Amino acid sequence: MDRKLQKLHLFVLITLLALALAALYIVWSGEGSLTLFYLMDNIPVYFHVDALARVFVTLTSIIWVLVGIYAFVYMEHEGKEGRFFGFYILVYLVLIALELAGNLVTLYFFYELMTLTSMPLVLHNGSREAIMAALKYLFYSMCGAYCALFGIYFLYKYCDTLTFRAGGTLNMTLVSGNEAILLIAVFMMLIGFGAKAGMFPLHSWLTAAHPISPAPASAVLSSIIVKGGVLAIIRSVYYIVGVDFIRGSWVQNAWIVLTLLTVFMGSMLAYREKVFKKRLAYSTVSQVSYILFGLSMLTPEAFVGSILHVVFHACIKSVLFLTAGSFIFHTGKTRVDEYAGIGKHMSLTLWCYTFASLALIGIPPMSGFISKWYLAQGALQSQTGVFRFLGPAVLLVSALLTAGYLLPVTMKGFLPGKDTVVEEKKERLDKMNAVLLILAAFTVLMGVWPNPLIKYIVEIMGGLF
Amino acid sequence: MDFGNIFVNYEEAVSMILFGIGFSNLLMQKNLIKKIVGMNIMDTSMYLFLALKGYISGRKAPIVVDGVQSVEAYINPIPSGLVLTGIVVSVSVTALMLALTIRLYNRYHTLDLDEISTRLKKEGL
Amino acid sequence: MNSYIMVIAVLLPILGGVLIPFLPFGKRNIMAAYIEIIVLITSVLTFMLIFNRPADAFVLFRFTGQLSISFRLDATGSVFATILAFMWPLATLYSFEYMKHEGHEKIFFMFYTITFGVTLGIAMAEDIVTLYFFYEMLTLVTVPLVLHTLSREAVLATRTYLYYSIGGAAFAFIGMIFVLMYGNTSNFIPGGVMDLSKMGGNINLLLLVYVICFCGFSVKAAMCPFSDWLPQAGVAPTPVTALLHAVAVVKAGAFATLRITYFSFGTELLRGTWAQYLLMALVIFTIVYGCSRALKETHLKRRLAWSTVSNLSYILFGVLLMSPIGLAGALTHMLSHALMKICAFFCAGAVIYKTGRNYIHQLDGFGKKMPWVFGIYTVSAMALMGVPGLCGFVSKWYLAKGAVESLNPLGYIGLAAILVSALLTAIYMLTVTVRAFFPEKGFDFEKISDVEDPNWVMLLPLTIFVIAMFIIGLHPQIMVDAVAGVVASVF
Amino acid sequence: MAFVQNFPFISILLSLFAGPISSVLDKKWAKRLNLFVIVAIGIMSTAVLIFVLGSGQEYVYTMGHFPAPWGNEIRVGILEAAMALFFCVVMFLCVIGGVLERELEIEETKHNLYYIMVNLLLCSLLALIYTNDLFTAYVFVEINTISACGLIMIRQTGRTIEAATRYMIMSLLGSGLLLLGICFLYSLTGHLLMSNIKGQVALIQAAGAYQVPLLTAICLMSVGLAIKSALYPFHTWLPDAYGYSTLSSAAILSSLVSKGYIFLLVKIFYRVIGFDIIKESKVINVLFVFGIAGMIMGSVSAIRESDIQRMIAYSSVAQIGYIYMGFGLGTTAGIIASIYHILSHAATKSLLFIASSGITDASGKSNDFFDLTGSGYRNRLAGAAFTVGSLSMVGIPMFSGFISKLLFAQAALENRHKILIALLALAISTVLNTVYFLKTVIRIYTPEKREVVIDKGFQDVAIWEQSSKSIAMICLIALNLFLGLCSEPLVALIERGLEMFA
Repeated sequence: MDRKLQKLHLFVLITLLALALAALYIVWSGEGSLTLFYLMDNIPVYFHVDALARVFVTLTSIIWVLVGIYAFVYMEHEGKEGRFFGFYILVYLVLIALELAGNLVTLYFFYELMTLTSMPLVLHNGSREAIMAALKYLFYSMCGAYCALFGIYFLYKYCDTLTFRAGGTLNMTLVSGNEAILLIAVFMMLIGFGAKAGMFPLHSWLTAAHPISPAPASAVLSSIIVKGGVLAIIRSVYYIVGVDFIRGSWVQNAWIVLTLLTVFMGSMLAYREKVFKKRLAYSTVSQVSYILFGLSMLTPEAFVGSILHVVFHACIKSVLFLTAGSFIFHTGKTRVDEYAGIGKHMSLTLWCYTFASLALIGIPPMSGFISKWYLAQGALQSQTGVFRFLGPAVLLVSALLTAGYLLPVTMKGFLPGKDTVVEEKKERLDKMNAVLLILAAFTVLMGVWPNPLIKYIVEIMGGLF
Repeated sequence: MDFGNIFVNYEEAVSMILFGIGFSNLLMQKNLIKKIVGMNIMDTSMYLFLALKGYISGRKAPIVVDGVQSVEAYINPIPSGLVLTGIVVSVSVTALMLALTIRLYNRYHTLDLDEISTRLKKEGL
Repeated sequence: MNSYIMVIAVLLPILGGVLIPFLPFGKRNIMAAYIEIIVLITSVLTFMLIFNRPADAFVLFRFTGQLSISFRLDATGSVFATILAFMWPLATLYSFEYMKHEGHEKIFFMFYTITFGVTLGIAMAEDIVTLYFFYEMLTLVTVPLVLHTLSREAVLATRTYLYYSIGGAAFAFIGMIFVLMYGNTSNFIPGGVMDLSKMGGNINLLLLVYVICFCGFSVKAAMCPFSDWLPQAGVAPTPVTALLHAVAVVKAGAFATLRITYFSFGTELLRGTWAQYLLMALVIFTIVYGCSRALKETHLKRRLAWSTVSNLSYILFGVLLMSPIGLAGALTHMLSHALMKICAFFCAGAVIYKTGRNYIHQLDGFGKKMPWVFGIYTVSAMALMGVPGLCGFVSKWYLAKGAVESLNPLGYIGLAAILVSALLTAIYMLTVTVRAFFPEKGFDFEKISDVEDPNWVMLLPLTIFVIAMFIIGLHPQIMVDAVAGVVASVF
Repeated sequence: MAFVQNFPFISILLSLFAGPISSVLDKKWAKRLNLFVIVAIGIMSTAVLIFVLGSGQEYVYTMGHFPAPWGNEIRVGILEAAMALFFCVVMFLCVIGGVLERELEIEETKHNLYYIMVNLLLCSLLALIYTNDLFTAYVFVEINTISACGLIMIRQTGRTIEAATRYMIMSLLGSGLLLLGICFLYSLTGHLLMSNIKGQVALIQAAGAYQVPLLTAICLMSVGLAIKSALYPFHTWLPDAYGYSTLSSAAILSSLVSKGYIFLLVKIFYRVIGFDIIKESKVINVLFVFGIAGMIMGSVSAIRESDIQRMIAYSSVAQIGYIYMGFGLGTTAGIIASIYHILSHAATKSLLFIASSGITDASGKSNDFFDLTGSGYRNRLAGAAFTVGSLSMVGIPMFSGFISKLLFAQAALENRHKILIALLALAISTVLNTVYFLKTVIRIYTPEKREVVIDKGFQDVAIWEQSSKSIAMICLIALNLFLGLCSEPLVALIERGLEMFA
């Protein structure tokens, strides 16, 4: 660790902490709003703090700082730290702006910037397939962005204003004549924003881009940046279009089918995948579609379930990817079957991994169980015909599959067969597994005391239904 | 279409037939001399037609023999005058065509126009 | 401001240009100074004209009773004139540096400056005859520019360019005749001059003539069946491809179509007819076709030329919407596309000038060695894609607004086509940036050690264009108000 | 009877007698006489034009002592005087333009024969313009044919003689049909003077009798004159005749000879039979179709040519197609456009021929396309002249071609059924013209490599070296620009002339 690198780490740490604190202060100091400049004749770049933004900003800041600390150690392994941390901070700023966006065009603006700034994170190690994965990531997200833009153009005409307002701003008189084209526009928006959230039609970039990027980047990508897409869907469905416009329409049914398809397909593919980080990427695809499924139910409980799952999945997935990172950092091995007996000399990391995977599967004391409980409740109460039962059934089956692809690592890690040779060097407590410990602690604590969070989310739902 | 009056003014019919023969010869014949003959047939048939226009049956040719009788004695002289000019024109044109034919013959020893043009293309002169 | 200034603005560059080969210039930069001064004076005159427009027209020359070369600068003409007056001095400055390597500069600059006068003539044309006259002159004057390198492909490219342009003008001639014979006046009057009673109310014939005339003029705007000449014209030196084939010549074609649609045939006559739908279908096909061909091109300038083909059809799409918002979209896209595309072409020109490399697969790692040029290239790529905060987004916004408001399914398909082409633009523009800035792992930079940024003469125009892009992107109010004023004057 | 009125008769006689006289003179004097005759006739025609414009209506000049139905007469109006003047100007420029070629290509002894032919040609053209009697018209048509054949043959190479023979054969067919038509008319109406025939034809038409013979007479005469003026299907003789003959005869033939016959056809339409009868007789639709075909096919075959002079010859076929398409439109505007096109084509075609000879001089006398590369730089004036000619042919504004294209288009608008076909044919033929004319312009301005020029021995030709040709080119360019820029008075002149014509 030469002098220059230490100075860089110090500088990055300070800026990260300063930015995170500033963001938290802005968000928790009451309802503020700010207009930067006028992008169009009556559309400003406008930021507004509301309850939903508070949840997302806090979640992003916490995870971003922790993964940043983890990255100080890990990036020795990758090299070119200056470029990595530069873009790392840049993406953080864009994300905060995205979460605070007050109207749909500002959201779209930062949604595109997020893709452009996070792309260098993906192609960090400069190998051939890293560049191809980055390009794929770029063009899938661009395609998603333009589908969303198609929707935005229509909403601009048929809504009173594009500023978010709980319960939607559709101007019914304008809409009365041409519902058909508006439904198509909304569906295109779902597909567009869904692309970033890894929903079915435009999901294949996720399984290509996440494994290639360095572990901290893929952790952040899977936990926070993917949630950018989810936030965009929440904003446009619940705050612009309004729930009752698409309730019961073909758009809702198609949305449900897509989410369930992704959930099932994600876990199936994860189950068969051998490379550890790719498996985790598939699991992200299926878990985020849990959230989208909850949102597509358009019922209060399901909404609570999805927001809960947003928070829990963010912590869990960052733990999982960071453990993968430490495995690669210490042993250099990437495939799941090579981790036999890793528990002997990296027991602390593997314990955190185990807790996180139990939470993800949804075992009662852990946080995952609560969000899945609310999702199932919401699905059962929604009047969506056959999906009332099909939804929860698919969720259960995929929970089993999640167990199927996460737990073998723990079992083989702690109880290897007789003849596996095991390294003797014991793992010391350093920055990496300290971060892991904190995050794993979060997943467990939130599972045990979820009530303050649930009460807060119910408060968010104020005007939505 | 009554064909009756073809038999009435059969002279015009004959001149038209002659015109057809001359015209098609001038057009279709390969040999230059035959073309010139065809042209002459065509011109003479025209002059026959013209002369007929002036002819009034039962009257004499407009040649003053013993003093000028009344106007009714003679046929209409104008078409005959035209025929004369026509003949002058035909003669000069025939002379020119024959001169051309002689030059071509001296140069190419053939009277077939298409033969000459293919030979010219080969020479590329 | 009296109206004869217009004639000076048009004739000064033409005469100035014609004199260049005959004036005895000692050194090269005296000639450069002379040319730059002439172009600057013309631009200043044009800006003075734009800001306080002379009300009356100025008849320069009268052929016959109806036919006359006369100038009158109205609101729409001033939009086109602003593009020209703003870009020409910078492009000339750029070409002084670029033309050092190419031969016989005097002939080049002669025709380059004459083209400025001719395009101004098109902008200020008062009636369809003057427009047609300068439209033909534009073809003749730009032929020597395309023919500049006199290589084999240059001759073939010029031949195709000539056949397409003169052919197009021949078909546009039919439209002009109809306007002359069946219009109340040959001048450009907002709302159209055609009166149906004169031609016995045969509306279908009029629509057919409008389609023929539109296709004739849009040959220069590279609409689909006639767009092959534009990529081939890429063989010309970059200042020509940048200024003419991305800004002046092709915009003249789009401007001419705009003139005949809104000012000669009149939108009331054409809105909702089969002519509008047929042309819209053609334009939509060109939007997608242009981008897909650009994707396949590996030659940098030809790729940008194909992207011009597709972007021009954005403008034609705006024109064909025949609504105030559509016209606003067309004009804003004309302005912003001019900025974006000339910037991209100049970056390509800088690369070719410094390294002589034309193909994209040779550009690995250039981002590190030519940061300034490729930085600007990326910004213009972003603008072309329509990233908010840059001028591309503003014009796409208005085009989309017009398309959505048009309430006809073809408008929606057009909007979808525009977004698909935006995606394809992202792909074919950003692949160059990724290849330049993020070369593969084991890339050694010694191979391209000779590569470095060009000097200030080339970079100054580039920076000015980028700043202009940001200004319009971040603060579009100036452009939006100007265009709103124009649209108000038309409808 | 002001003295000016018998200038037309004097000019015909002058050019007629100049012919035989120049046969006895030697080369230099024959040339001087010829030029003097052309200039004198030009001046006389201007005097007549001014007189007629002043008096405002045409006059009839009877020859011989017999009154109207028997004696012969000339009728002089604005149109005739203007055409006579224009033909003299163009002939003068063509003759002085081709002086150099004649020195090289014609033997010593044959020079004065050449001038005989030129004088006789001028005389027959003037007669065709002025005459008011059909049979005199036929006689002068024959004289015109024979002298034109002489002009072609003067160069004495195998090709020109073969071309002359073909030309003779086709023209004889044409004049045969013309004579037949005239005899039919004579048998129907009993008169040969045009105005009397018109009266009789009007009576016949009113009575509704003899419809079939009248129709056949009209068809025979139009087809006969179409064959002689090389309308599309009967144009096979034209490329050889114009392509290989010496320069000035090619220029005269293409601009003046075929135009004389067309003018006679216009006279027959207007003064002999009456334009409205012609319109009903549907002959003009046939001419329209042949005209359109000529416009397209003429240019198509010109594109395939690789010899520059034959290419220009083929483009004359296309331009003759334009004129007949103008007749076919069946409106007076169409006739005005055709007459204007006669003037503009005469000016442009002679310019193109002379310019192309200038270019071939700078390319070692070879007409082949590939040797002409870069010849625009070697002979600057010829290059510029050729470009002006091509731009005018393509119809670029500021040149005469544009005005005639404009007049044709405006005329097409008045005829409801033929609007689209005519306009599309105009547009397509402009494109085809662009293809082969501007391809040549680009070729003459792409510089040839140094060593090719040296080993082929091309040498530059300066403007003052060929003074007479340069003067001719400059005057023709000026004429072309004059026709292009101030066409308003000319069109008005033609319009007034046509009203008086009937």
